[in-house]
Order: sequence, then structure tokens, then C-alpha cells
Amino acid sequence: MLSAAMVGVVVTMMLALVRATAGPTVFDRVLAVNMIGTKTILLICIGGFAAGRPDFVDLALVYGLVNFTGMVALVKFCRFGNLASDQPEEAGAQEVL
Amino acid sequence: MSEVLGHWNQVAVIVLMMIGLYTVISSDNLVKKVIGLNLFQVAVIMFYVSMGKVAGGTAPIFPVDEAGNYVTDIAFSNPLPHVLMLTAIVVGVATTALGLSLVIRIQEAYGTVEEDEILDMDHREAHV
Amino acid sequence: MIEPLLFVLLLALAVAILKLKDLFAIAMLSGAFSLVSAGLFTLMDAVDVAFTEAAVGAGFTTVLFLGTLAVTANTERQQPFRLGPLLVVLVVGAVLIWAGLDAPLYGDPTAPVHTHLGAEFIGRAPSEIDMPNIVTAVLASYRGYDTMGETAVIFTAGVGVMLLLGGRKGRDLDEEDQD
Amino acid sequence: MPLSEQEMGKSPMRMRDKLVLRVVSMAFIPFILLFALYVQFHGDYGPGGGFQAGVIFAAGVILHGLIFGLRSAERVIPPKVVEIMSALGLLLYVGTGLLCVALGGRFLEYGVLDHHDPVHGQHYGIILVEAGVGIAVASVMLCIYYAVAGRGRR
Repeated sequence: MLSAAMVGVVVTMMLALVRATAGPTVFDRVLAVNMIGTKTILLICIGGFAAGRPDFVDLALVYGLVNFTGMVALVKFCRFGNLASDQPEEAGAQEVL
Repeated sequence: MSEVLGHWNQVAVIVLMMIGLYTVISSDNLVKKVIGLNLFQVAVIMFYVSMGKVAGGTAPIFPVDEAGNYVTDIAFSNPLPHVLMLTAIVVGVATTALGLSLVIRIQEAYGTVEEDEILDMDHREAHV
Repeated sequence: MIEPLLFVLLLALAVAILKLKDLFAIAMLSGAFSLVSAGLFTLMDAVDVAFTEAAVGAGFTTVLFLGTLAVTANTERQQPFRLGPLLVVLVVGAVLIWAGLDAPLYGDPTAPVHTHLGAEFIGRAPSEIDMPNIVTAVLASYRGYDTMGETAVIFTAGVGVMLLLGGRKGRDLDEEDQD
Repeated sequence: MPLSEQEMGKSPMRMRDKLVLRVVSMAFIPFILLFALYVQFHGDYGPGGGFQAGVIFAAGVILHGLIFGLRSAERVIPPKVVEIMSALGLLLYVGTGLLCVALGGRFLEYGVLDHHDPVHGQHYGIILVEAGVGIAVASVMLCIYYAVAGRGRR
């Protein structure tokens, strides 16, 4: 049962990978990569329970917390073009968040 | 063929390693070369970790039973490759940072990170 | 057997990284690559390695690559196809696979790796160190010299980055106080 | 929520003015830092340790830097402090080894740290060494972030 769930999660990750590779816009890619991250969290939770060591949910937690930093960096980069300043580069750009 | 399938982990790791190597030697872009090195590094780490796996084993952390004693009579995966690779990952990211700062300096000095253009500039400078 | 399936996904990610020309997308995909590889580490029982890979790959490496891309060009130039690298890679890969066929099978408990030092550590750790996590015990105590060297390498890399990128002095010259 | 004139600053488009992002990250950053400490000190009992804790701590500060600007992060943890701490972390590691020598053992032989019970000595030694690793890794990572992100501003 748990193995079937894991196979399902991996198949979902593959679908997300197709979108991340093909994705015409940046936001398709960001969403798809974020989805791969979320599915990895699920995979680790299921794997922990399948191995009978559910205390490894710690690992899933660190994904959830640190993945957020990476996503904010991605979004900031494609909005501002750098990671340091908090001023937008071009005036009148579209609000994206 | 069944020989190869029995060693699926090594075959997969070597294919991954070769993709990384190909990225390093075929691309002229220095940033992409660093990413290729990262792929290569993950492949090596994966190789070590897959060697440490014991069938039917569990992660090398002793479970604690109700009485507070460690359960030691179950099979554990080998902790030694994990220790070596754990430090290798952090060292790897530190050296990646060093490589990327070299790329930044190259960009500032030459105005490009494409290797052949940089070599062209060097040659022209040497002949002037 | 979920590991081979996940490995296929990992290989697909690597090929996508190789094929794409948009370096921003590549930075993004390399983040996803290390996430997936960390998932694979968990399934191979290396929870500590997975922990490190997750912390490093998901957050820090992405930030690092994006910080570099902010300075350099965002797309890779189109390259002509070259036969040399492909031949080198194919030959090296074939030799490595041929050499690897003599190695013990995946998960074989009688492999030489498991019969000497690893078993020794697992047997001695409960009485000598008395900590549940064998990896921490080996990392900090049995192989303490090794870890000290690694810490020194990290420190040296940090010093190198500081020297290359100028530290505080280089930055403060050309920027007025904006906050 | 209306923002005061000072909070708005010169440009209304800054990262920190995005309400959802700011509120979520304000809620996240303390948890990331706390989780780093948990990973540091729970590393003896579960997965984790100094290397992981250092990177997670740095990720928390980097998130602050991304949302509120590099300048703000450099005010929270100044680059000078980071540079000193990265050396201090390594010194704490080496110092633990030298302390063992001073107490009559060999280099990094933690058993002598507690003269009643060598197993307790091992625990003290491992905690000290992991703390050194955590401090060194966190500060080197922050150092690299300050250096690389500061370049991108030009």
C-alpha cells in the first residue's frame, strides 16, 4: 500500500518535471519545481513510515522550511534581477506577488 | 544483461556521473561547468551511499525501546560512508562557492563567462 | 523497489539540466535535483546525508547560483555539437561500468564494506559513546581528525571567497546609504 | 493594513512591502532559527548535527536578507562578526582537542574531559566539537552569501 503511494508520488514528480523543463514562462517552472519539492516531502514521510521509523519527519520539516528560502530567492531574482537590493530595477513593472 | 541489472545502482550512478562530466567538458559557459561539477559530485556521493546500504537494514540510529535501552539486534546500514559523504556535501558547497566567486571575478575582468571568448582575449593580448 | 524509479527521475533531471540553455531554469532545476537526490538518500537509509543535502541544496546552492547569475549573463550561448567530449564520456562510462560489474550487489550484507570497520563502529558505539546516532558518534569522535580537516577546508573556502570578492571594503565604495 | 510613510519608504514596490511575503517570512524566520538549534542539539539522538544546523541557521538569515534587503541582514549579523565567528568555530574545535591534551589525554580523546566517567567525557567533547562545526559552517555560509549577493548589487 505504502509502496503504491510512493510510486504514485514519483509519477507525479515526473509530470511536474515535464512542466518544469517545457514550461514556457518562468512561473510554470517555479510552480513545477516547488511541486517537486512538496512531493519530495511527501515521499520522505511515506518512506519513513514504510521503514517503521516515523521520527524521520524531521527531515521533511527541514525541506519545508529551507525550500521556502530557495523559492523566495528564485522569485526575488526573476523580479529584481539580483539578491541584495530591495528596489525594483525598472519602474512600472507588473506586480507579481 | 542480468549482470548489469543486478548492479543497477552502479550503472545508474555512472550514467549520472557521465552526464555531469559531459556537461563539464562540452559546455563553454563557466556557470554551467560548475553545475556539471555539482552533478558529478552528487553522483559520487550517491555511489558511496548506495554502497553503504544493507538489504533489510535501517538507518544507523539506534531505536529506543520502552525501557529506554537501545535496540541493537537489528540490521543497520553502514554508517561510515554516510559520515564521509556528509562532510563532503558541505565541503562541496563551500568549494562551489569558491568556484562561483572565481566566475564572478572572471566576468568582471573579461565581461564574459564563455571560455572560448576568454581564451581568444588572452591570445590577442599575448600577441599585441 | 522504489529507488530505481526515483533514479530514473534523477537522470531525467540531469539530462534536462544538460539540455537547457536558460541558466535561470538550470539553477532552479539543480535545486530540484538535489531535493530528489535527498529523497533517494533517505530511501537508502542515509538520513544524515539526506538532511545535509536538503539543507544545502534546497536553500543555499540556489541562492549561490542566483547570486552569480545576477552578475553574469543569463543564458548560455548556443554551442556547435562536438564529437570529442561525447566519445570521451562514452569510453570512460563503458570502462567504469565494466569495472563495476565485479563489485558486490546492491544491499549485499556480506560485502567487504560492511564486514570490517562499519560493523566495528556499530558494535562499539553503544558502550563507548552511548549515543543513539552512530553517524554523529563516528563523525565527532571516532573520525574527529577527519571532521576537523573538513571544517578547516570550509573555513579556507570562506576565506578564499572573502579574498576574491573583496569583503566589505570593495562594496562600500560605490554605494550610497539607501536605508 | 495601511503602512506608515516611513515603512513605505521611497519606492512602494520593495520586497518588504509585499504583505503576504512579509508576514509569512516573519512567521517562518524564528522557526527556521529555532529548528537550527534543535538540529544542533538533537543531533546526538536523531538525524542532524553541526553541519546541518549551520546551513539551516544561515538559510534563516538569508531569508531575512532576501525579504528585507542585504543591508538589513548585515545590521542583524554584521559581516565583521561573521568573519570572526568563522574563525572562532574552527578554534573551538581545535581548542577542544588541545583541552584533551592539557588534561592528559591525546588530541581529541574526549574521555579525559570527565574524570569520573569517560562516556560522559565523550558526550561533552562531541557537544563542544559539534558546536564548533555549527558556528564555523553557519558563519562561512553567511560570509559567502554577503560576498556573492553584495556583488550582484552593482
